[in-house]
Amino acid sequence: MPTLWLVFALIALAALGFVLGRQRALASAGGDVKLLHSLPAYYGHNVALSAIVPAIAVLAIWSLAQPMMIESRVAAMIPAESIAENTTVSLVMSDVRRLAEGLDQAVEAGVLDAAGANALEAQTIDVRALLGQVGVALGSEVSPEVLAAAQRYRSLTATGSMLKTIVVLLLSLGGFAWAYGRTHKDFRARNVVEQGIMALLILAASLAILTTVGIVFSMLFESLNFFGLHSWSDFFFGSTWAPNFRGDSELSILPLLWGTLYISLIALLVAVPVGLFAAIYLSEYASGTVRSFAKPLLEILAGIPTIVYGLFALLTVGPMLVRIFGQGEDGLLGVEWMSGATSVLTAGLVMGIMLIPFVSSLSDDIINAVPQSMRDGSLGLGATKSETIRQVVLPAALPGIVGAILLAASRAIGETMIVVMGAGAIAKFSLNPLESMTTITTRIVSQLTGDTDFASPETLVAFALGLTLFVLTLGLNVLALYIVRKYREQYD
Amino acid sequence: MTDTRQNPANNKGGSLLQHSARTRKRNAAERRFRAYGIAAISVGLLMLCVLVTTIVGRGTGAFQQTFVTLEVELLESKLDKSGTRDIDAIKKVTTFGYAPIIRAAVEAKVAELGIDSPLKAKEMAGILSKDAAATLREFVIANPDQIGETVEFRFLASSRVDGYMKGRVSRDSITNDKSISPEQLDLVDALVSAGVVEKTFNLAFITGADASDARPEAAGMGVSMLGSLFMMLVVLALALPIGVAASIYLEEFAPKNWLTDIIEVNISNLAAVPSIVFGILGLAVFINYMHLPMSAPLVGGLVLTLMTLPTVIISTRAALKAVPPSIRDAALGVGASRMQAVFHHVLPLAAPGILTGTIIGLAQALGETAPLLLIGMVGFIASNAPETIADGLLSPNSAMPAQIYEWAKRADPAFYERAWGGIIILLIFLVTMNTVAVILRRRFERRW
Amino acid sequence: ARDQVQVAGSSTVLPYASIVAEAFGENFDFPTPVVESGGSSAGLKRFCEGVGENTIDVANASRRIKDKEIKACAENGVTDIIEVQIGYDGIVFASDINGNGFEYTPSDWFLALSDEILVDGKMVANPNKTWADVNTAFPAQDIQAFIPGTKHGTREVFEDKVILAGCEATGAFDVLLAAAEGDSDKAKHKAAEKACISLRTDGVSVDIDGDYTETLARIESNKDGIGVFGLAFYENNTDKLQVATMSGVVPSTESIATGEYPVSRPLFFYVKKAHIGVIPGLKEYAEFFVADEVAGPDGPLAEYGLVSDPELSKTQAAVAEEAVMGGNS
Amino acid sequence: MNQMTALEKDVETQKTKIAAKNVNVYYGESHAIKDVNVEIEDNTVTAFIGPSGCGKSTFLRCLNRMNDTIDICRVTGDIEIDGEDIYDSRVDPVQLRAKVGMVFQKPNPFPKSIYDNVAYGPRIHGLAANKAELDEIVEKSLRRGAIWDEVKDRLDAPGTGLSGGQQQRLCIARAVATEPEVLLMDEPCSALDPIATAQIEELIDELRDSYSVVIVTHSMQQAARVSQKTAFFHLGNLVEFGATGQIFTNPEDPRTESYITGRIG
Amino acid sequence: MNQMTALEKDVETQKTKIAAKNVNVYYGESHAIKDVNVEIEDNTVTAFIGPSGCGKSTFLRCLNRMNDTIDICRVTGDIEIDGEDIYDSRVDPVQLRAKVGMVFQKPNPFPKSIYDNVAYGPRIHGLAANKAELDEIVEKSLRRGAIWDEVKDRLDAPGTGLSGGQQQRLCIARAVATEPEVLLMDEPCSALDPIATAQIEELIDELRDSYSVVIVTHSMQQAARVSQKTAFFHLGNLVEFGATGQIFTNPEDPRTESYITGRIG
Ligand SMILES: Nc1ncnc2c1ncn2[C@@H]1O[C@H](COP(=O)(O)OP(=O)(O)OP(=O)(O)O)[C@@H](O)[C@H]1O
Ligand SMILES: Nc1ncnc2c1ncn2[C@@H]1O[C@H](COP(=O)(O)OP(=O)(O)OP(=O)(O)O)[C@@H](O)[C@H]1O
Ligand SMILES: [Mg+2]
Ligand SMILES: [Mg+2]
Ligand SMILES: O=P([O-])([O-])[O-]
Repeated sequence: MPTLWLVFALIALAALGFVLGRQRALASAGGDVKLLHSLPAYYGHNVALSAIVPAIAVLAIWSLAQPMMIESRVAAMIPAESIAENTTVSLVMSDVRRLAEGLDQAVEAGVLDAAGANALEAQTIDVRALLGQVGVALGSEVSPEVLAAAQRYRSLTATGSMLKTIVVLLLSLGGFAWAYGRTHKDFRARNVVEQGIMALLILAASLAILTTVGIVFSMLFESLNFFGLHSWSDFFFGSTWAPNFRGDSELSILPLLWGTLYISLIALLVAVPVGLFAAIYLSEYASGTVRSFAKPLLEILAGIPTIVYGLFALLTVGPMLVRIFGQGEDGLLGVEWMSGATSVLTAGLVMGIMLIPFVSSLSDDIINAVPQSMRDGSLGLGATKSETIRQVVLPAALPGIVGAILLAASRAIGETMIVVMGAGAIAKFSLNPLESMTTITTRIVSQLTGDTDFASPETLVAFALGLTLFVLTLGLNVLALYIVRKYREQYD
Repeated sequence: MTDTRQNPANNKGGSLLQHSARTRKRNAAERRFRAYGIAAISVGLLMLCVLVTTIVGRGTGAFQQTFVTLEVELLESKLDKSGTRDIDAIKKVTTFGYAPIIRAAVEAKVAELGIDSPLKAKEMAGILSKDAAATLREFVIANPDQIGETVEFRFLASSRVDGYMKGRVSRDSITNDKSISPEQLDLVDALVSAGVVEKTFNLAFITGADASDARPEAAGMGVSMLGSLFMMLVVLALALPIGVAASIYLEEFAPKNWLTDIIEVNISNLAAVPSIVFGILGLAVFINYMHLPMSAPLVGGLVLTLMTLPTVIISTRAALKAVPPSIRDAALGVGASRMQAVFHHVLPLAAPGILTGTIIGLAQALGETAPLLLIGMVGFIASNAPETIADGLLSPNSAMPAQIYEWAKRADPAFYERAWGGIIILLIFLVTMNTVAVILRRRFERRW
Repeated sequence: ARDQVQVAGSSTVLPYASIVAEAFGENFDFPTPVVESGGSSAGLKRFCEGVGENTIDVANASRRIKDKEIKACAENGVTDIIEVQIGYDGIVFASDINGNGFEYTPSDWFLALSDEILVDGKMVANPNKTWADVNTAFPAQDIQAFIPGTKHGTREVFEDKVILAGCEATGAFDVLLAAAEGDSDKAKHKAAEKACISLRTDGVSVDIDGDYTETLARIESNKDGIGVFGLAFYENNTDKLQVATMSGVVPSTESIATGEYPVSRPLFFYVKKAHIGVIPGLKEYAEFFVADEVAGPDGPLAEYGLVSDPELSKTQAAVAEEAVMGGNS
Repeated sequence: MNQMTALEKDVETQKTKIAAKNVNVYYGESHAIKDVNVEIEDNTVTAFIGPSGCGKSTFLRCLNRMNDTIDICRVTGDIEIDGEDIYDSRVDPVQLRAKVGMVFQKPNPFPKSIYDNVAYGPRIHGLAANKAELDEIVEKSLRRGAIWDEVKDRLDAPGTGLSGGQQQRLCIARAVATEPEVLLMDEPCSALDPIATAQIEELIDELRDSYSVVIVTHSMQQAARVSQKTAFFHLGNLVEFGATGQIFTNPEDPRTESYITGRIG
Repeated sequence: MNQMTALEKDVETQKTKIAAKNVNVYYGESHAIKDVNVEIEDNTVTAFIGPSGCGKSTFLRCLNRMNDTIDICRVTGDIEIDGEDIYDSRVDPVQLRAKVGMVFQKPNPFPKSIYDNVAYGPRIHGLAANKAELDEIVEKSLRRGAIWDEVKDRLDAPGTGLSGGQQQRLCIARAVATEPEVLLMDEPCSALDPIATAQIEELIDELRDSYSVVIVTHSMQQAARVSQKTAFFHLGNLVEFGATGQIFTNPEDPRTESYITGRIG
């Protein structure tokens, strides 16, 4: 892995840069730290960063761009007539690529020598069998054009890689030398380093955008395929969810959306009060020992695999609810409201339990961070502890608590196993929490892992569901952001 | 004494020992409030108790295993017909070829102990695991020189026999069972009293790899545990720094404009994305686009990182928000840069919240199955324990929750027991992982 | 380079494939193949994603690959596919071991679960509450059926071989066909079929999207429940379940192999020919899978519950000569 | 027993409101208040003076049990209000604090609007029957806190966005809004200009008619101006307690004298 | 242009350290500082006086750009230090703040040990070559902050566990530890007893030898004692600025006079 070695070389240069930069800065100040603009370590970091960051960036860009450039040049070599009917240039190119990589591996494994690889001719030797020896999969027999293209690809790649190594190393050395040269006691090293760190912070924050883009793109095309096969009006405005194997299924998101909202609501109705009260008790009332045990214990609830919760819903909570609300005269209430163990309530209750630590632990930290002087101010006026908490502490901690609740709600929307086992698989509109329903997420999973033909709307609907859910939650989050902004209270 | 309003608090001479009606009411409210808190904690802990008792009750069986000790004569006539000890020739004999040797060994043992059984040799051997032949073959290939000798082996008993020893299987319950007969159980009883069959601690369950449906008794969690470990390492190494960095930028530095608003909304939205969608993304990006290997913990770790990031970011931001501005002022006032103020003062004060986010995020990542489904980490992946770190990251492996999920689906009830046993191991893993973070968090907690 | 065979697909085939993979790993010098679960459709989708190391070599399926899928495959360059049928999966009806036993016909199931049934020549909403309402020979036990969810291939088999058969047997099909709207006979037929298989949604019939363990758990928590299982699953849980007969036949590997027992489906796996000779052990795996000592009637697969294919030797030959689908190369 | 003699001498006509006997306060290991005995009278302003860190705030916080909120703080001895031991287990600290109000040394407005800051106490104690009454209480309190004119146009603005001195006056207004019988004020005028100070002093004087006020101050002049009794603390000890006039003109203890004349700190 | 005349009159030998020209500060809509012009000289103590809420702290916070941290705060006009515009985009606020230290109105110690509170500035500015030097700086600063004796035995105790006055002195010590060229002190003695106040005033006097000090105070006496120049603010306006002696004995503006004689607040 030459790239890996290159990276190691860069790291080594950076380390060296740190030491030398620091030393030079100190030397320029005659060893007196006080004369330096910044702390000595900043000079070291500056040289190290200059040596490594641009080089790594170029390395990354180069590594991404080189195959594209080479590909376009090689693709131009392939004559149009040698592209078989139902394939495309890109398919042929993937053959070329595979072949080129295969030749590399063959050379590496010693089956071929470097010259031999370039001299290979498709007519005289079974390239496919040869590469099979080193474990390279080739889709079909190798044509002379493809082989020639692959050889060209290899030579271009080799030149490119060599150039890359040289450029990257030069850049690194250049960055090193430049930063080292600028290292002087008056150089504003801290500012430069901090700008560098800031760039990294921004990069980290943008990862969220990248992920979003990735998610949208990985679902967009299949969703479009879906809408090509199924009417969008049924999907968005229909009233029935009934996939079947014969085609012409009714696939409307609305009953699923209703189930999702209903189950999440019940889960939050359990998790938010329980979690919030637990957080309040832990941070405001409980002794240190109780807190240091109860909090991590509650956090275990978040780590129990959801399948366990699913079984718990199915085997314990469901039958218990049936005993209360079902079974006619034999039941506890003597009513016949519930027939099966699976229901919105079952899933909601169990999911709520799972979500308790999401609310409790995060809120506990936030509540704990509210300054004591706020509490003192209220207690000093003769407020009881609970009044203090409700009217002073909680409002001050509100933004954080809303964040925790949103996280719990998000988790509720995304949960699968508990719903599958606890709520059943029937999509319907009903207000009765004792009936079975299902959610968007579980439908995504089951349509994706089911047996329907993968090019059929019944499977592709999973992508459309995913994308729609994505857009819907986006809307909800915009709303939440707006609300939090509006009610934010800044304590000092 | 002008102002003597009806308010009780100002009631001069009102005794502190006598609580006014309003105070009583407020105190009742206070007690109620407190009771709600206790109730909430109790509900949480009670549920934890119920869940853990259920898990432990159902899973402890998996940590015990029945073994059968037999002397096996490694017949040269069966294993190395040529007698040359040529390893390739020995390898030609498949596990199916070892079955007669095992049968003979069981028969010999029964005869030696003088047990009277109506069973045929094949049925007698039915009390052994299908794994026995594999064990034997592996031994022979490793020690060809032992061919012709008689060697003592400790074979796994079959899952039904194991269940019988653990009380899961009874003579009543097997009336329709094709896999075992009452006569076989008689034989087991006799062998137990002879000390040939015994139940001991099952180390292989903690260290071993998955086994197929035909031999639940041989399945273990060990390899998938390593898979989870490597994934968690990836998640920790990426999600924590990236998450904290992103939060710092958004909370402390970002100008308040539409772009940062978009990022902010995006992050909370990612938290609501069903985990399987991250699997779709991982398949598209890491496997199809970046050509990383399938079924590799590295890819699993990357996918789980993306899934965990929002949790870490949301909790970190909340924690940063909660640090009072006067702390930042103080640092800026002595000439610290904003960066220094954040890293030296704000971040340590926000550490408890960050660690909580990490704990919850990792717990979630540790228990997640759905995204792994699409990148090839769920199923039958009976690989060996990885030897190097690169191997651990890149060679196919499963993960604990995926293993548990698979076991829970399988037909043989013995797997069901193992699934619960696996959950126990998962929880121990989780608690160990959390303990470090919890201890760290306690060190950072303070009020000001 | 990847050195183990990578398999994905049906969870029904998974147990068989993993038994084979395990034995393969033990007896050959190749590494143990990785067998993923995730459903037939997901497996085929990944199978068809292209040729090369980062795609799987074998897709397991509990149904035959569809034409549309073959086309999608070809679009991605996956053209030469070897289809291997490994045997049959028996689908059985079972209830709690301590409850009542049943001897069903397809009509009973249609009358129990269809949303509309034929009463006095007219289709009316299904009024049946207990099995006794369906068939006087049955006990007055509440109807509670746990049937596979619409994601499962088993559901299709259940609809075709039980409900639709029952629909026809009770005469409801003819009435529906007469009433059906459509331009052609075919369309009418389709509409009638669709009406036949639409099931009641009042909680009497519960779709199970999970797996058989979930169905079993539901029966354990509701003793009146009757569930649909795979034969292998039932055979491993005879201590909890009793099986019902269908049209008088007891389900077993033998009765299914002979075709006496009506409810079964074939199981397959598909091999990407382009990978043979490239991914080490791929061909050996495929051959080992269908070998007599493995997939034969006395092999471990049959022992586990696979209904062995009577025409196994043909399959073996096809695998040996790498005969691809469509038979053109 | 220096302070005992001081106490005995100074018994006046006013009835004792708060009596502290042998009070000791510890922060963990450190002994912050050492065996203090003091009697605070009704309708009297008592000033606590003493060098920074001598325990004035600590002692003040004992009087309405605000020290309960500091984990490491431990109080021994007896403190009685109207003859009732406030550390008795039957005493409800909430009722106690409603009776004994407090203004803290560091202004700590709630992160709420100015109006809500002041209305908070009356609301929890149910002092206003309706919104109009509450408005009236808020206005009156803000006027008494000498801040009405500055904030009357922005009652909805957050209390945390005020200047230091405004925050301090807001906290005073907030404390008087609940009409406590005893008002403990920890350096209430430290951030105030002379005029505002004078207004607060006027308020204190007015409060004395009906209540008892304890004020911590570093300004001898202020102590002399507003208080009738003065207690001088030094290193956790109550060195001297007596009529303000006497303490300032004729202190008994040499330490008091040195402090007043500016020799110890 | 009242203040301009005042300025012209008071030009002395000292060179100008900070020059503020036409400074306006807005908090959102509200106009907190109105067109203020002032020149602060080197080696001089300048006192800012004025009624509470008149904008003293706000103006002070402009001088080292601490107002940057308040989102809604907007500053216009020019402020120059040593002839350089501090609001210039090339100016690094960090360097500015290292040069212009600040003691805040509300004491805000870090929730760290007393030692670390003081050592923080020297550490980030690299003022100490080693631990011994750092120890020395810390001790010296704490001594200058007149708090050494009280805390020397508990340098490891948290700074937040100190009394109000002690926290204030700790913050002073923390500010002087970085040896700023200009020290802005917002009511540094508000929570201090007379002795401690005297010690801090001594410190201020000592600092004047090498630096420039700006102090906000409510005590006319203190302003008269320590400052050479005094600025009087009223409702956001700089009403009068001049030599301290003159302001107190012979103010030009009637508002100044009323304030000093205690008639407006
Ligand atoms: N963060 C803020 N947001 C909005 N308004 C503010 C803020 N800080 C101060 N103000 C307002 O600006 C004006 C000037 O405040 P500043 O703090 O400068 O007063 P000051 O002269 O320091 O008073 P004090 O002596 O009471 O500290 C006041 O009316 C105050 O209410
Ligand atoms: N929370 C605390 N933890 C530990 N020690 C404390 C705490 N609060 C105060 N002390 C210590 O107790 C002693 C008395 O403090 P107190 O606050 O009562 O002083 P004070 O007289 O109010 O001083 P000041 O005039 O400076 O406010 C001081 O030495 C102080 O350091
Ligand atoms: Mg104090
Ligand atoms: Mg101020
Ligand atoms: O997983 P299946 O495709 O067999 O349902």
